[in-house]
Amino acid sequence: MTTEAPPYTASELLAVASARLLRDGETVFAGVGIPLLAASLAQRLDAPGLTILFEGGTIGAFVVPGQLPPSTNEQRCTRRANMVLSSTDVLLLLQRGYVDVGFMGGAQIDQYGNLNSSFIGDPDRPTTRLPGTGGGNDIASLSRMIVAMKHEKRRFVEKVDFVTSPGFLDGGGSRHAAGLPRGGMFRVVTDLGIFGFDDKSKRMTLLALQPGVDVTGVQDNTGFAVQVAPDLSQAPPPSERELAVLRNFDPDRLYTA
Amino acid sequence: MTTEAPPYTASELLAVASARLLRDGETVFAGVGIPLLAASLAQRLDAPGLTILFEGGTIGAFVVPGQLPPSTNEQRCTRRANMVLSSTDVLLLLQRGYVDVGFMGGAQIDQYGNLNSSFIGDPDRPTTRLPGTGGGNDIASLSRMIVAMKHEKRRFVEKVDFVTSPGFLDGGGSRHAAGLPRGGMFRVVTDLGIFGFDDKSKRMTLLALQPGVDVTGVQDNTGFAVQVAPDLSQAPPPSERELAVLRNFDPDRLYTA
Amino acid sequence: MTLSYEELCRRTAARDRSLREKVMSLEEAAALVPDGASLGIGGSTLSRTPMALVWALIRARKRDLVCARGISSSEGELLFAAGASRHLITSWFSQGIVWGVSRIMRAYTESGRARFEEWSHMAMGMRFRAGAMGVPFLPMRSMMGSGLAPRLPDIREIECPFTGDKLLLVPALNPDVALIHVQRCDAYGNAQLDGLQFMDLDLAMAANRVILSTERIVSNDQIRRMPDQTKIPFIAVDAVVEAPYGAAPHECYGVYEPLFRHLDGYAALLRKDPEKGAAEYLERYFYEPKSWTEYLERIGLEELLDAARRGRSIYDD
Amino acid sequence: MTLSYEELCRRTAARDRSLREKVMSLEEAAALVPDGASLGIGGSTLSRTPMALVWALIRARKRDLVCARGISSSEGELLFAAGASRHLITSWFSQGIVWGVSRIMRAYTESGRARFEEWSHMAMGMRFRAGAMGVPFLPMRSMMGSGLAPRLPDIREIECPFTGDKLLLVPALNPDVALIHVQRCDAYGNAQLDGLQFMDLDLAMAANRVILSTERIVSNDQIRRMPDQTKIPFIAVDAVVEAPYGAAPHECYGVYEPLFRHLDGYAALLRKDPEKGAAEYLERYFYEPKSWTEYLERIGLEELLDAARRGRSIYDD
Repeated sequence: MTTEAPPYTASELLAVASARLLRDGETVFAGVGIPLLAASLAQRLDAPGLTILFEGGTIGAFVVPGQLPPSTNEQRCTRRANMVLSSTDVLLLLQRGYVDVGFMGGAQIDQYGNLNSSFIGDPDRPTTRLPGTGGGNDIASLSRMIVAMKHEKRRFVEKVDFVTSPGFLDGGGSRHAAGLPRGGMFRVVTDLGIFGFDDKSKRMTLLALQPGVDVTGVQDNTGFAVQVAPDLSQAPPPSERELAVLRNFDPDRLYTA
Repeated sequence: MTTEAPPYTASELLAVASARLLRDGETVFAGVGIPLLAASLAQRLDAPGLTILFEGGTIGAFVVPGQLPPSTNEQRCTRRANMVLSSTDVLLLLQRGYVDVGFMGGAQIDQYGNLNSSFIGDPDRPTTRLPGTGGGNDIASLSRMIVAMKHEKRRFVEKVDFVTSPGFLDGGGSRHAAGLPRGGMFRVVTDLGIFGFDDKSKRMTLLALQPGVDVTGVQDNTGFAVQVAPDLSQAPPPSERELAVLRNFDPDRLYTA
Repeated sequence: MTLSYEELCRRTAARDRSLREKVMSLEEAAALVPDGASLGIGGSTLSRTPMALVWALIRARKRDLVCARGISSSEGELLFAAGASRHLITSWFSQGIVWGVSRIMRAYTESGRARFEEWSHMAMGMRFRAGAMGVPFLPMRSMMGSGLAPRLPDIREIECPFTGDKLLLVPALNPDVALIHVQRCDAYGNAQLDGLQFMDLDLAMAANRVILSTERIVSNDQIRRMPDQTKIPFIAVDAVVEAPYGAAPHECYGVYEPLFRHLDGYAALLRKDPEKGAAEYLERYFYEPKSWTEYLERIGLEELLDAARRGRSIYDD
Repeated sequence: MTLSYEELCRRTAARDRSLREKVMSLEEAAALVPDGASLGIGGSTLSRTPMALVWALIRARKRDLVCARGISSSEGELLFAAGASRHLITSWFSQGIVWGVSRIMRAYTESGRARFEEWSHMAMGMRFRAGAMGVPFLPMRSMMGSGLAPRLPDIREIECPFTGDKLLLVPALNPDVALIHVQRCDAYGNAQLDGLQFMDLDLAMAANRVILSTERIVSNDQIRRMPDQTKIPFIAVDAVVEAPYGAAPHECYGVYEPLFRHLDGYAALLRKDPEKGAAEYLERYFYEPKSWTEYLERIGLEELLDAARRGRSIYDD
């Protein structure tokens, strides 16, 4: 793993790399932070027709650069949006099948893409009580998921302390058997690599390395044995254009510190 | 039964007599025709604070005299109303317990107050297919009911051909047992009399006679044995004031022909 | 009309839900509706009936449409009389109380030529809402004990697992196509409705395809100035047709009231001989006109102006 | 909070739902909330939080309030810190992502002094909606397979009687009292909300009593000019309190944005020592001020003006 400091922060790398995964014409349900930023970035780059949904109750949002909301529940999420509706009804769009991609961050993830944002340690006697699911569980249960998060050993564990938002649960067909016939983890984007999930085992698989990172670097920062795709590729670094648009969105580094 | 023609039509008598049953401050869910007219009349007489709901999606309506709607689903129902909402949501107010009185007409009624507005004759081979329930079944299932209808032998039968809107079903506790713990028939207002229902048997009981009508006249026009209340009273005729306000509402005799 | 959840979601995923222009003619919109399709019809009784779209479907000689609407009026009579539908799912069906019991409805249902499947009005609302929510059923507390429930397919009475209450479960209704008329929408299908909404918002989200007719098409900029006034989102809309007076002879809230004289004439024509009268009406107003504008010309400008004056008066002091 | 259907309807019937004036002070409104009551709190995160009402409840030294909200922020931290509540039912709880994990939430929940009952955001919505519809539950398709469901009381997984799908049934939530802040309503409680609605409409219809705070009280005539803009009907409202900046330091859509500097100061105060910091904040802003106006004065006019400028800008071209 290289030591020279790249001309962008880890958060900026996450935002740019995940923005590239969003396609024009898709409908994405985006959480606050990197997901909101990356979706807005994609909209200004190669996916002008990307439909962004926010949990607070927004369809077809266009966030104004430099006016990022503190959550997805404030008026900044709705300025010049196509529609404002109730939180319950926008979440129901996930259940009705209107959402192509769910996009959120995570505190802790395991090899099957299960996310924990509720408890570190024993849920009945947690060492840390986290803020909880919000709409995360609904998004992860009902759509194809992209997760963007910093890559640290304590965050990438073999088994999460608690399943707040379901990935593939115990792998194989366990997600479907639990009553979740749709969606599931699609990609996990970190500052070290981009991961997919094995069709059969549903285990997390390294698809691409971020600039200046090697497989050992990924394994050293991962709490389970990293599966590597046969056609492992190299993710291109953020371009000047991508970074310029991104920084214009978040000049105060609200999300990209 | 007297033969001299009274200075009002049967429909006018129904409207006035039933309007008198509505109390200030109550919430009434009114159907089109006599109920809409009677509720509006009560609002202009002794119940200015009567809250009128319409199936089309209106709360706190104030119908404009001379501008009666063709049903409870047109804009005339909403002029200067307090709130306009979806049909589904206004009907749900019945289920949520917000409605004091349901108020509608009927084609055929039986001794337990069951209403038929669907089929005359065998439902599978009806001699007459009627327009159906609309919200009638919902209103009758979920509120205390007032029914206003013309009194004819073929309309007042021992058992309706079909239960479109439930009264007390087979009497006694059968309504509750069917899954309808609330509401039930309260009053039936006709051009011959005003009827209540026996606390135990739930049979229709004659409480008051309309002007110029005697018990024989009621029995002759009723298809089942008429129970008479021990304290049978005489309903006062429509007053000049009542008729004046009423005719001002329906100058074209749209509902009161 | 009950689809498996996987199939429902597959159909939704297959639709192009992107922000794209989808303006077309009445004829092009009608071509999106196959024979035998299940239709959800917006509005209620004489309000915001998508008459121009119904007109286009009847002119296109559609057959075996299974139609669902909260309350049905003359559009239902004409769908029966034209042979476009033999099955109507609704809570009430006649032109309107002031014109008495529909003789066309009676002629077709009593002879068994067509079916009038009767649900309570709230049950229709629960069925569309379940469809919009992506759940197979919703629980409710009416229709029990009456004669309605036993005659209906796909309905369950349960004891509530929480309270032990008796409840009725009604199945989701996800029509193949919804026809909805609105006051205004943009070229993408973002619709802003004024006044009475009836069941149209749930219907739009329940349907597998939505065709909007609109009094006028406005810019996306205008829609986006008041996003909280958008009631149907573009992602749910597949076609937009501009049709002024698109609900005539019924009303469009705040734009025009019902065309009462025309409706009285229609009723009188059908009172004489329902089937001959309906055939005559269809010939004159549905088949002969070369365009929707000619249909409106035959109704007559004086009626249109009078209805518009009354319609706009809802906003007068 | 689960009542029998008969009891739910009895409580509703017992309320005076007539068209009557119900304007009162914050203190009078707070007196309507008994210790131990279950509360539904309107708005979400930093939006349309009924802060003036929460302020009044804390000043009145309420105890054992069981609070439910879609997403909870600093109002929840202060309800815990003031000892007014030891049980919060919500989907997410911290001041806001930009300020990190709530140290007050951690201090109270990790020590077992208070309970954070976690449901998914959609589940909170389904529970309020079931309460508003007068049904004991609604079905949904999330939370299954996760760790959330097993930790929750009163939840059922069923096989759908129509499709065989696995479904989760979540119970109705009918709070004793709902606190909702709106942009405007009349003296009877007809409320017109702009912009984001969150779960407030369902919450209002679900609750057994509704207390509205409003930026301003308008005439019933004004409300009735646009009845389709009324989102909460007077029949559901028991008290109306006029409280300008009634959501501060949170936002009120179109009127003012969050007071970020004040919120940063609050966060900094709690970061040092959560419990001492919260106590200090409560003393300074909740207990010492003689009135809501003095609370606002202590926040500072400059902040208020800046937030209002940003708030109204949502309508700028």
